[in-house]
Amino acid sequence: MDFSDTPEEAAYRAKARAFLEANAQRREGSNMLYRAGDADEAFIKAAKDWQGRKADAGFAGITWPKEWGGQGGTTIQQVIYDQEEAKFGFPRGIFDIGLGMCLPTVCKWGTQEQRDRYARKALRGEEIWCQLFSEPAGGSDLAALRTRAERRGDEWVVNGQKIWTSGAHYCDFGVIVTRSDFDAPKHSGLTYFFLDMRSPGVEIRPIKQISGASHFNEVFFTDVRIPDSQRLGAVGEGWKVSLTTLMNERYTIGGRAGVDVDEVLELARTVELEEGPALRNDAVRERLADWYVMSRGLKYSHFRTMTALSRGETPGPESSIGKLVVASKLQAMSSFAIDLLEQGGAINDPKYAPMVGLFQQVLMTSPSSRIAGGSDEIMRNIIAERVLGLPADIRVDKGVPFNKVPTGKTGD
Amino acid sequence: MDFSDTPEEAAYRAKARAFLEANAQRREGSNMLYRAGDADEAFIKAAKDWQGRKADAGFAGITWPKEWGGQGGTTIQQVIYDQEEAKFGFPRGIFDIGLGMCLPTVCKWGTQEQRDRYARKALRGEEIWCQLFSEPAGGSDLAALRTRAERRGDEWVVNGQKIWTSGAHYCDFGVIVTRSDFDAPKHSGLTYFFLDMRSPGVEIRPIKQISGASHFNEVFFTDVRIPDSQRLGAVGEGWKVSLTTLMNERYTIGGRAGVDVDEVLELARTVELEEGPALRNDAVRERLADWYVMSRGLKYSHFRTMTALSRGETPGPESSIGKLVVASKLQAMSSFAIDLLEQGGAINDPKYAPMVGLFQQVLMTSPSSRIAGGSDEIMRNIIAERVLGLPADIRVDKGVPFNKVPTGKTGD
Amino acid sequence: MNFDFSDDLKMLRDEARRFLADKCPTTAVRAVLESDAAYDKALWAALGEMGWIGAALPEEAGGAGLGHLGLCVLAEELGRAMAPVPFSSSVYLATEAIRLGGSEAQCKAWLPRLAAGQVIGTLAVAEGPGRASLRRITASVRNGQLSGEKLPVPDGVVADVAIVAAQTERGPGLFIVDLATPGVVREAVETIDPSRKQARLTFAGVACEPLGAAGDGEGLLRRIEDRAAILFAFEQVGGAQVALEMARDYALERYAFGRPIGSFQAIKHKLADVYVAVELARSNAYYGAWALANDAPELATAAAAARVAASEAYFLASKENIQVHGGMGYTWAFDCHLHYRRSKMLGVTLGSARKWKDRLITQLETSNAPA
Amino acid sequence: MNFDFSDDLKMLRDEARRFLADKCPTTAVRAVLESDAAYDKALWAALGEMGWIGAALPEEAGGAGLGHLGLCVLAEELGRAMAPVPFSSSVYLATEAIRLGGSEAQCKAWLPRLAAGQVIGTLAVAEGPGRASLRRITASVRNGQLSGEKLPVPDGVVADVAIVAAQTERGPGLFIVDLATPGVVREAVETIDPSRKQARLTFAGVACEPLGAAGDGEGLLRRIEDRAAILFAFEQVGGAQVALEMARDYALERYAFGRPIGSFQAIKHKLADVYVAVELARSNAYYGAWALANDAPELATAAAAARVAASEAYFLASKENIQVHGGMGYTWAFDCHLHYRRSKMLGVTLGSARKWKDRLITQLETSNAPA
Repeated sequence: MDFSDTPEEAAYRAKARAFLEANAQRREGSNMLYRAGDADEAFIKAAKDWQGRKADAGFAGITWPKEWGGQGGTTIQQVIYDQEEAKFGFPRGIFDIGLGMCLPTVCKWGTQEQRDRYARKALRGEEIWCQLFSEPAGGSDLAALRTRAERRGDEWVVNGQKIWTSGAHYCDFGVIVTRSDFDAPKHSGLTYFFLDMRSPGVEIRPIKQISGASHFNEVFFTDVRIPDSQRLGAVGEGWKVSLTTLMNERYTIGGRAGVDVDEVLELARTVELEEGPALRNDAVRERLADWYVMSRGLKYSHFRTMTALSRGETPGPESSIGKLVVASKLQAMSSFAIDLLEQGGAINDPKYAPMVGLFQQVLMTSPSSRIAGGSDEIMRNIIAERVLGLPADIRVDKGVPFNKVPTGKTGD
Repeated sequence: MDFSDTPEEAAYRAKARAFLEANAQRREGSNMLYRAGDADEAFIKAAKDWQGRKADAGFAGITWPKEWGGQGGTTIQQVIYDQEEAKFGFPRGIFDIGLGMCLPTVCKWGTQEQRDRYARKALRGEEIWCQLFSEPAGGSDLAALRTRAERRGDEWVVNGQKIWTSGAHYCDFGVIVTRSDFDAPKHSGLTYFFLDMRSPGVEIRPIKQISGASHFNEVFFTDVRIPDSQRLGAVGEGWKVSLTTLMNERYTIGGRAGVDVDEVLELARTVELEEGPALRNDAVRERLADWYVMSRGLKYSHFRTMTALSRGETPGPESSIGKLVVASKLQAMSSFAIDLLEQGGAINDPKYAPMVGLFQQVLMTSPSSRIAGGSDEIMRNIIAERVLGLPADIRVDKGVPFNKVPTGKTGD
Repeated sequence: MNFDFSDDLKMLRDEARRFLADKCPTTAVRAVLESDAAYDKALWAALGEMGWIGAALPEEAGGAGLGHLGLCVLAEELGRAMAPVPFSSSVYLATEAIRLGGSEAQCKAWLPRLAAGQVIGTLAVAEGPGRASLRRITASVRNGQLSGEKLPVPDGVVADVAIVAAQTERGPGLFIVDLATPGVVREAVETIDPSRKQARLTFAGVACEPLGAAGDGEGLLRRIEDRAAILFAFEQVGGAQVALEMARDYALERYAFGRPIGSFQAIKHKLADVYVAVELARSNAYYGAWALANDAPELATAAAAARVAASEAYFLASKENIQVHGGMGYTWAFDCHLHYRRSKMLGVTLGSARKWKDRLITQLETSNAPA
Repeated sequence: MNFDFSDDLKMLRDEARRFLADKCPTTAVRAVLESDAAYDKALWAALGEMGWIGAALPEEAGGAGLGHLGLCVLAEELGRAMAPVPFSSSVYLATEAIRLGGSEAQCKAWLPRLAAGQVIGTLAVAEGPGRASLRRITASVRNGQLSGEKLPVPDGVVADVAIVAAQTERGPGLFIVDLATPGVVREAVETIDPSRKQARLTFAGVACEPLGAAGDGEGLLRRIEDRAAILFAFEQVGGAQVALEMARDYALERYAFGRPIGSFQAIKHKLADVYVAVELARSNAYYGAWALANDAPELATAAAAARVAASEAYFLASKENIQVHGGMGYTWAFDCHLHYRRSKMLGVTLGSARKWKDRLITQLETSNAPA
């Protein structure tokens, strides 16, 4: 057992580090300010610029095949680069969905011309992509989509509504799953496309979250025309294509920063309770110990995953425990920290709240962590089914024509 | 709001108290020793004797109609009597199932002759009854019974196995649900009888529980003959009859005594941790507070139930929260108390274990509290469905002939 | 055994529920949440007209004579509606404080106006984040003049009078401060629940009068807090009940995989657990109501138990309500976050459940045997 | 990054699993549980023949030279099998204690015989229920003679040698006591897990030798406990994994309402939570193994984290295993209770999770920043 790189890994790390040192500045301090603003124009410009430099240096699309314009590298190389990049302060995140989910789908199911046209520009950050999957009536039932696609000659006409689309307002292209056959069972009547987000009939409205931020959008489609050449996969086989996209989903909880036991420990050192610093209180100590054990357990689990990757193995679905554990922990820690602050815990004002209101912010962002990218309940189902091999839930909609599946009010 | 009796209630309480004071001795101390032995012959004799005196004084069958030999009284009278009786040390418990569940079923579905023959003797404690419902393959799925009853003229021949029968070895009679039609759906093919427990072909084997005690039995039926005159309800309508029995189920958790926050508090006053008595430890205090709030919350919920009874109202299914809360609390408290005792917590020897090993005993009895009389999972279903009005689980066995319902290995 | 509210009080409950459904839909809560408005003035005036602000005060003090049981009933309804008014500050805290500790003159000066809602009161103890211990506060009164800082003060932006904790030469004490007095500076502070505004108050040599006997500040504050804890608990139970009902209704109406999500055990069992927590909190609150109405020796224990159960039940119910609503639950447009914000705010306003647990055990230690 | 056991050690694991499946089925555990037998002598002898009792010792000390990583692998397998042998007492505690604190002569005198399983060792610190603090123990050594009482002593009925904590004029210390010496009285005590017997030992002026430097008793005991905590954690993780697998298998095989009970979300999600706990415990144990094998500065922190996670995961897994088994789960005939007993016994044997949580935070305080 050791935590060292193999010689090849060490060489790659050195290369990445050299590039980063030459092109960027190290981040100061360990706590990023949580109050991340929405991506504004300057942020997007900086991000695009940096992505271009990464691509030029061969650090974009590290794991992509060469024929997509990638580097043909390994997952562990990607991990090493990410580890090193995390030490620097970059405008990040806006390419993750496009490069992580959309383009791999376009490349896998599209033509070589489409790869050439779209993948390289996306890799260089010149075009940004979003995914249009979720719908208001869908939720955990991902395939229950009602956005209608009707064929008209060489085009498709799309009507309906998507939701939870990150960054729709600054994206150039999107991938979309539609229902082309309402008489087929749920998973069978779907067709998958990509489209220009500036197509006529596309309307984007930001969704205000309870934290006050608007990271997501609703996207409305009214007679939007998509050329059949932008269809990916066969008509009616959109679900199969979607799986390519979803398989690549790598949801990052609560943005780039959050809180962990270390921040609560820091608070407990400074907050005074009746009998002195909170850290002297046995109940506080027990709770901190619980979170430490979870936090480091996840960290060491991650080491185990990295070990598998380093050996060229594919980590199993057991890596899904992270999201389940972290999301509830975020909420519990923020609530606990606020309680430690007693009446003053309600203060959200960065002028007066300890750690510039970090815990109050996380109180309001953590509920989405427990839902987005697979709710706690879905994550438990995934663990039970894919890791433990327990049976799937009873499916009353199996084989039923989609327009005959009960929907209650929500489907109206 | 007050906790006083109405004048009628006060009068009844005085009457009960007078009878008890004249006939029995008050119990000393608040903690009964948990290590209750199994009911032996002397215990049964004493219990029968006391039941006879109760009946003579009009305190048996308080709520039963007069035509069953009861007192035609109210539930609140029963509660008042029980409250008073609990202050005395009696040999109790062996009539609960008979008088609470079996005889009400016999009386409701049987003839007047049967009521006269059986109810009065049971009320006086001369005959003891048990119920034969559960089967090894049944569990939470109560109606999934496989004990077969076949009609032969005026008799039925019963073959199969029952389980979890309390006190089968000292009981005179039992009520039994059997399957008389394996081609009908699960709830439709059942038929209900009562029988003499000394009938040929009845074999009783005690089940050893993990606590080491044997409060329950397996009962095997080999060609046991039951006269058709002992059938209760129509052939195939045994489930309907069973509901009478189950409606009256009043499961008492963990026997007559257990532990509550008071015992843990007592322990915490005396056990020394590193820094002094455990009661000075903040983490211990928080846990005690949690249990106090639960314990008293249940107590006050019970007051609300009593208030409804006192007004002649029927308390709703919300009273089912008690079992769910108490069972897990028993297990958590025992585990917590053992942890407080550190390495010595493993000691079960009453000579060395604090409170004569109470917590170690409860560690081993509490798992059954979370299962018997409705598992935690079933109790949550009951609350969700009957109190909150949420839908029942999807039923794949609905309307399916019983012998076509999948059973896995367990049904073999 | 009569452990329930009287039929009269049940009628009051029905009346208050209808009244608040009409006057205080969640749009009214949002109107305060999403603006700089300190509270809903129309609702406050209407509550005053109903006589509910002075519900518990005797008629001679300008009250409605409904007693503390009546006030408990109203608190639950105000909690259900998340009423964006300074009711808890002015009634449970300021009014009850003056009633408990005030001289005849002080009572006469303040209670009728408080009862009518003409003046708004509050309690100012905390001096920033962290546990407020009377022994550690630094605001002080010298020669009848108050100096120092209080943060946060619920409804401090609009309160007319505050009961302020401050050091004196004879130990910590409570003081009545007319906030119109020169030397008082108010600053609104942002909190997690802007539907109930809070403030930072600074005092620079502000005239004030002592409340209660000198040297009894700690005891008086403790009695004020104990009594208020029960009223807060009813507000919290009311809110928790609504959050549970919202989740239940949504679970019935929302379908996934061809069936209501409320038919999945994950949702059923979650809501069963919430139900249990709310019921236990309700029963503890009822016992608190009994103790409050009867000024029973069990009051302090009952208050702590009611407060702990209610704080935890409301936070649980409000966070799981969001969870049951899924993605919609964390949109601003849905009302789930109103309860989530309110539950956490109420959960710390009179001190956290953590603090009250310690207080509960201290009571049990003192009484030497749990009630 | 190579955070896993080597291929050689994985082969050792497979070998041990096969060996124990053969030599130590649950019937062997029951044979000790249901009798007065102190341990499974045949199994102990077989373990000695395999060289596993001395696995971690270097070959010159009579060991197999597999190192502490090898011992971690074996511990997990012994935990899976609930092996009813004095392995933890003799190897993790006594052997490691002598190795850590013993003089050359002491090592030479005891280690080869311990490694071969010819003598059984144990550690005797506790003096009855409650927290064992070296400062508060009353057993004492005067003029090289030990007097006092130890309760409970794991494997104390059969141990040949004990490391005993006792007061001296220079503070608490540890002593090596040959239990065949006159003046030692043993009494078996009933525990919640009779498959691993414990005893009360009394000493009346028994000759003994000091272990380690005088005055360093606390430090030495702490180092012994930290190292043993990691080995215990592997046993616990092994047991927890089996309890989870038992529950999973039963949930697949047992039908209710026409479907496997494992298709109900109540069971699925329960087992998912158990899985998460076991995985986190396993990862913490792995980190402990690394720290143990490298004698890393993070050892104390890693040991506490591993111990806390493993104690809680095993108890959770074993109690929910009973729950998934329903009524059958609480019958003596099913094996569920073997794990339930073992988990709670192991969970207190080296001190409760509660104690180790405090120790963990003390470490973090000392290091001034969490690792």
